[in-house]
Amino acid sequence: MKEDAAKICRRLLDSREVDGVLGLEMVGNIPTPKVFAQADDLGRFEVEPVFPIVTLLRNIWPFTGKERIALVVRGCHELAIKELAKREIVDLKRIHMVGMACSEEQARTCRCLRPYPTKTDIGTKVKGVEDELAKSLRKMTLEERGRFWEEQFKKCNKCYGCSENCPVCVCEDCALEDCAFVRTEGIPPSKAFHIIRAYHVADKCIECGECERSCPVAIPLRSLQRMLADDIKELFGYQAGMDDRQSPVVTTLEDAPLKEESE
Amino acid sequence: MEPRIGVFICHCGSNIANTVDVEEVVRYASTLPDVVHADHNMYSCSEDGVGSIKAKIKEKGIDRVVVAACTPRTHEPLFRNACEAAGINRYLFEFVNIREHCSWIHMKERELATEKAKRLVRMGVAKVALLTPQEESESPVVKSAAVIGGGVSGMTAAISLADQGFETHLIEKGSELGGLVKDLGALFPSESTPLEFVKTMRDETAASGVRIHLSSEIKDIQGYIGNFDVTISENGKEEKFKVGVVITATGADELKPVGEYGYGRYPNVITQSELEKKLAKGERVGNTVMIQCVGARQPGREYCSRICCMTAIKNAGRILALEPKSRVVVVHRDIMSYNARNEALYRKSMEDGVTYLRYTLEDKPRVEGRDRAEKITLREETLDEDIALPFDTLVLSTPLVPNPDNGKLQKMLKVPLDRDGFFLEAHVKLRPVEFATDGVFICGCARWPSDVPECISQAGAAAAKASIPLRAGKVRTEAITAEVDETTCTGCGNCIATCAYGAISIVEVEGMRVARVNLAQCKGCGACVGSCHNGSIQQRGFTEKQLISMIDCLTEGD
Amino acid sequence: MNYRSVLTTCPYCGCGCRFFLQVVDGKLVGVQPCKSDEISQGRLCIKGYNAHAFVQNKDRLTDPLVARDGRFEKAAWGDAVEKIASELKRVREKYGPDSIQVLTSAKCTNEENYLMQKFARAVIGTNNVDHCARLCHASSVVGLASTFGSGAMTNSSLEFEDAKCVFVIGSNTLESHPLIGTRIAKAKEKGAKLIVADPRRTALAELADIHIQQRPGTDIALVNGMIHLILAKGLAKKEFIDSRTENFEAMAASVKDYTPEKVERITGVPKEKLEKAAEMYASAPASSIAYAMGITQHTTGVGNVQSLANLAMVTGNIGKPFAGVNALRGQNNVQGACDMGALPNVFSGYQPVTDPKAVEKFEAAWNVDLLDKPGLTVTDAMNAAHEGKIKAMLVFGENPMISDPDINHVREALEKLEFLAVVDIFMTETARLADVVLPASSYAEKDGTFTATDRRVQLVRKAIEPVGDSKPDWQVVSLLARAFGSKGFEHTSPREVFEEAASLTPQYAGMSYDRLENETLCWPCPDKSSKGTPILHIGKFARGKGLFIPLGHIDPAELPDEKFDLILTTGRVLFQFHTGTMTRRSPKLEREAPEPLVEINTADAASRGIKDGALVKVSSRRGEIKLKALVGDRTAQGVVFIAFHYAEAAANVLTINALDPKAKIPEFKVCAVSVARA
Amino acid sequence: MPEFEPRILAFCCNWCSYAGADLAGVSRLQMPPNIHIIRVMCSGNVKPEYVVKSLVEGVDGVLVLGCHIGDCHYISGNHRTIKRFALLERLMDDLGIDKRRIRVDWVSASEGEKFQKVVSEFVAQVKSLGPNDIRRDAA
Repeated sequence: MKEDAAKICRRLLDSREVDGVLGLEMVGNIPTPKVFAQADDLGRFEVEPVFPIVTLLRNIWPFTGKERIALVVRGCHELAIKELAKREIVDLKRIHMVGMACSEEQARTCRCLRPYPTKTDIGTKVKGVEDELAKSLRKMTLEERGRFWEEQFKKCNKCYGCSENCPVCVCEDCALEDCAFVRTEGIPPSKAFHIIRAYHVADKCIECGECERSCPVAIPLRSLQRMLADDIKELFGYQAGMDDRQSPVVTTLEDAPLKEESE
Repeated sequence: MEPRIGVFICHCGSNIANTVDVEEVVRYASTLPDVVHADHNMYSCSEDGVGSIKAKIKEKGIDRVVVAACTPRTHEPLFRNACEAAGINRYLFEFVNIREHCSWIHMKERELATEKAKRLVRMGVAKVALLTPQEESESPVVKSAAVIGGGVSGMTAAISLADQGFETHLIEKGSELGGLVKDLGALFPSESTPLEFVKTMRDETAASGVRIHLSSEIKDIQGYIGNFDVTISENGKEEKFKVGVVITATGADELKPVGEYGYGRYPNVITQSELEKKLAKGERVGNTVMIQCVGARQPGREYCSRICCMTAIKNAGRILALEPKSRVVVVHRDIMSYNARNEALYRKSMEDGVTYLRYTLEDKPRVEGRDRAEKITLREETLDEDIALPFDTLVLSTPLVPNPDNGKLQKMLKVPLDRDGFFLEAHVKLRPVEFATDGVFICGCARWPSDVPECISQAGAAAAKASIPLRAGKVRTEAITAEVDETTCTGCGNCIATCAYGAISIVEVEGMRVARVNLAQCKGCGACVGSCHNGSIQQRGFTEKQLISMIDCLTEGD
Repeated sequence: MNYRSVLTTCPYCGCGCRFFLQVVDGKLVGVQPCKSDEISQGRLCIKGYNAHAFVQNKDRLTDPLVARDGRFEKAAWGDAVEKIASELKRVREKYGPDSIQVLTSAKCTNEENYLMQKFARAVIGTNNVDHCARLCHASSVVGLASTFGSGAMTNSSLEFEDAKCVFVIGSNTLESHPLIGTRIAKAKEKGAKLIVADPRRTALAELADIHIQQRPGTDIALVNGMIHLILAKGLAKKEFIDSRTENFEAMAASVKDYTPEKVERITGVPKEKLEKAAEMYASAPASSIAYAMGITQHTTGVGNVQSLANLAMVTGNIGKPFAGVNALRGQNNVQGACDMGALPNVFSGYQPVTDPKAVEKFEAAWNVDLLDKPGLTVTDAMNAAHEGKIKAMLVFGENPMISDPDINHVREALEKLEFLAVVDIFMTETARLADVVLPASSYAEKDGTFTATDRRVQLVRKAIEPVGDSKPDWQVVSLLARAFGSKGFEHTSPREVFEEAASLTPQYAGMSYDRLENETLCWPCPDKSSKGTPILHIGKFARGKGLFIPLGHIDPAELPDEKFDLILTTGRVLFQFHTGTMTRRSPKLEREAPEPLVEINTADAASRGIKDGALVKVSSRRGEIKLKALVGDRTAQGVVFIAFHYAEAAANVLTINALDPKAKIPEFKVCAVSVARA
Repeated sequence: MPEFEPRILAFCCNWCSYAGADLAGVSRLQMPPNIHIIRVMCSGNVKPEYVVKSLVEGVDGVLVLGCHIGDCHYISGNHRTIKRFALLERLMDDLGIDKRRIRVDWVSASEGEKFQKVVSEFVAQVKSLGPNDIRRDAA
């Protein structure tokens, strides 16, 4: 798998189809982010399914000038890049995605519904996995769900990892950091932190689960995002990353009607 | 510098003071942060009241003012002017409504109403402390106009503007000017024929110097008040010009009621406009039944077209004038003979022998016939029995329906349509010939079915309104607009998608994409603010900080 | 675009998280977590995510500064270094070498601390070298060394997650050691019992099964009470006590009269809670104790630590996985600075200066004559300066003007010095008083090693060139040494320094940069074959047998009275760090906690007419500060809390310069204050 | 124990609902005094974040009132309102927070009576829900 990916990247660099490959290089025993400029550099190329490579891409994008960048993408990475491109934060014309399917085991770990990109260059597509926690949360009463999240959010120590590592949480100056909405009153932060974070990414979340992986206290944010994605689908018939149209939340009713009136 | 806030609580005679303990509110207000003066007036809006506010501003060095009284919707300008007169920026003022929103609606709860008034004042004080001075700015206006639609309305408006000396473009889709009127048989109650009338107008239009574009289609309109770029295709040839204002006079069409009452099946079932053509040629129609509200005021098209009743009255009279022996019956659901002149005409029509009978939507007349339609049967309300009305000709009064091009034009002009597809004015009473979008005006049947005199007066009004910015050569832009903090904006485009006025665009600043607001286009609704995730776009006078300071007044203890 | 990711170690607390510094075209642009890092596992706290933010701050010192007529003037490196050397030489000649004090820094690398103490001892000729470990864990070093034989955290940070019971006492772990705190939170979620003893209702306390809210300064009584109950209920591990420890009977006798009733009287903790806690701790298969400054910063700091050692030994919770007595060290390299001998009484590797063999070893290695008399501690040195016995100080990266107790006293002391030189990355409150200020490079601009709280040695890697004309401290020390004409400071890289230090430090003997490139190692790592020692005292204590020490409750130095009727306890908040030189220049951190607050209980506030957010005056016998009140129930009645980060209302204006007699640690956690509306 | 008097915040748009509230006043339509109006130019200006903040920090209920769909003074500001709040309400539900503390409704300038009705109903509803329990420290 890793070798296949390196091979494709080598070809892309050799043929000058791209100017760099954003990926990981084994340094010691640590996969380290790097932009490979030469095919010869790819000797210690590494692929890691859960690395937030799109967040990295987004962070370095303003510095890339006219460079064309290739990267190995999983299903979630691909969708994230599409969401960013929709907002013209990155430019698809300068991005070459090398598609890689995730293993069954990885799909299970991620509770991932779509563990493969549209164009799969490497690996074979496996079936998606339902998020059982999200399902059971749906079955709970409102009070039970409230208590569940109350207990989870109590642990939060406001590291902002959920937004720092999120590929589609794009604001430079985050509203969560602004004491206006989430009072700066130490930890745990008020529920406003979690509500606003989820609300802000709701219409662009592609369910990579990086928020949950980044959480030092393991709040199951992925399941929350799963529920929210279902909501958006029900309300607007919209799926972030899959739909090419604009987010329905910002358009008029004519452009994207509400499927279901809230009353 | 710490703000120096003055708070003025109004008794409004007994209107407020009977329910709210004004002195207590004053006492409370004086304890609030940064309040250097709190006072009360019997009538703040009176000359004395305003005078004392001005005097206190100067005496106490007040730099921000809160007035707690009635509603800003009526009195805000007065107090803003007072602030300005006393030397402080008119936007450093906050109005607290303790009459309509407090004393008048909690009349039996003096204690709770007083507590509420205190909280409302506290909210106002919190906000005013954070307000910043605003300036209305100016932007230039190109001294020319475009009028879209060459009917009576369009011609009238164009003539009026051209006569005032403004370069005026009149853009007509068809090959000649005249709109619906040119097809009418008679103008009522005027003596002149429609043809004469239209010809006179065409001549006037030409004489006034209006640049007439026939067989022309609007390709594109971009820009904002004072600075629209219009692209048309005139006989297939593209032409571009700049105008400062646009008047929409696209008119309307008569509904062809195919399938209703045998229309399209029987040759003697015709519409009013078809009748007019026959009458114009002097054709005889014999005994006639007219049915009103065909295809109107019913599910699917609920509006009243208003002018059809008078058309029916007019044409009934003309039939009788041509064929005094004919019997004319008008079957209607209500007669819309609005205004005194029309009411008199209706009365006269009855006196002249036209019969008026009512039907209901639930019980519509039924048409019978073989090759031709022969009679209708209807339930007569007062007799409460079916009666049959035989006829030679059945005339259907159908409503005017919106111009099908409205949808296209609406997007270019960024103006709204109502649910029926007519253009929607800014306010039915206060701004009847304008759109919410500045610099775009409306008249005639594009808004609503109107008769000729109405079209003419609306067109005159629209032209008069449009001439204001043209004459000034500049417009003051809203002070309450949105602004972008370009250092934090990520250029995600949420605000652009949200703005109904197309006032926001992406620009590149030091290699970063950021949103920017065109102040001349911004109407200050703040919808963009609601869509911005990190507060990079803020609405002047309603910033996040200002609104949150008010919210905090409710979440913190008293 | 030139993009690089540089793996390095966090410069904030002692957790030792590693992350990638993101460098684009020679500029730091961000921090990326490292999923393969053992400690952080790809997670960080907010300080970690912002660890790049202060590095390129415009306030960074970029040139050497020399004070002239009350103003700082830019100077060439050569001139500034020469000035320091000549002044120090002058003072040494006039008053002797022991009139000079060197303060090293727990922020600096192991290599730098090694060189600094070497500079003090071998170049200046004094053992007057110390650093801020004095202010945080001096009690641990003394307390644990006396009971176990080694003064360090006994188990590794990784083990908390799988402990069956965690007893956190005097540690606001979620805020002060976030990535350890979160592991404890996860342990709790995995079913572990969590006991938190803290006078404040901290975020971790909110998660606890039992929150014990003891009065500040009553920890020995509390722990004695627990041991009393454990013995009474037969929950002691007799076999462990018999085979591994000594002096049990004396200790048992000392807790005999610490009945729950008596303990409740002293500590204010209901006896039911105490019973539950004792039972919970003693009956779990593996119980871990985590503690920090709430234990150490007392006049009874050493006793407090020893009492925890007693507790762990009684229950056999030492020398095994997921257990232990875990001193959580507050600075990124406070463990390392101690290891490297930046202490007045020991050379590197805790080899006593009073041990002739150690002296001989270092004399041979360094080729100089060394003193065998311990030098002065930070706290002693301030007093000595105040008394005119210390005449010159060389301060590397410390900021006693905020961090030390009774700041007014510190200011007087520093002002009395004939010469003060400060090496730092920012113009600190202390640097402002200096005669010469040298610009140092930050962690992002140099190579080296940090030793995390669990004795884990990890590499620090240079990501960008030094900012301005600053230099890494190791080069600064070399320059100074050379200006003295001394040999032994010719290293051309931190790697070379590490090799020298490791050769003289038994715990580090098996370590090398080559090894550290690929692994992290917990000392002791005595030879190349050793994989390090995450858990100490397995099978045998460092001192042979574990020593029980009988203890009794002693009142804090200053208790509330009529005039000063509240207890002030100080500490940290998550978003700031120490004296704030770094965090307060990181916009996102500063935004979270921009101003000092005094936390006061709702009832105490009400009785004084203080509303939430109101400005109040807090006074002690030593001074007063003004700051806003945070009214709530986070602190118990009778106790107020102030974070010490803020120069504008420095809590240490109020604190008392009362020291633990053995560890010389000040009693930051208890003093008497009054609070009134300002 | 005195009856629970909830604190309720209402965002009213300048053109319709605020005017509707004015009309209710002019018509002397009586309603409970729990409501506090913040005037905004358009309901589209109301960030869901304001509502979240209000509820999290202890306001017992929030009304967001705008022009009827189709009547927005700013053409389509209220289209955004309805969609944002539909999403927010779902999110609150997912998090186990009672969305009945929020109500989005439309009141025209001529609907004084509807304003009265909406306010009275909402106050009654929030009273029945009891004091705000979303606040963290209320537990």
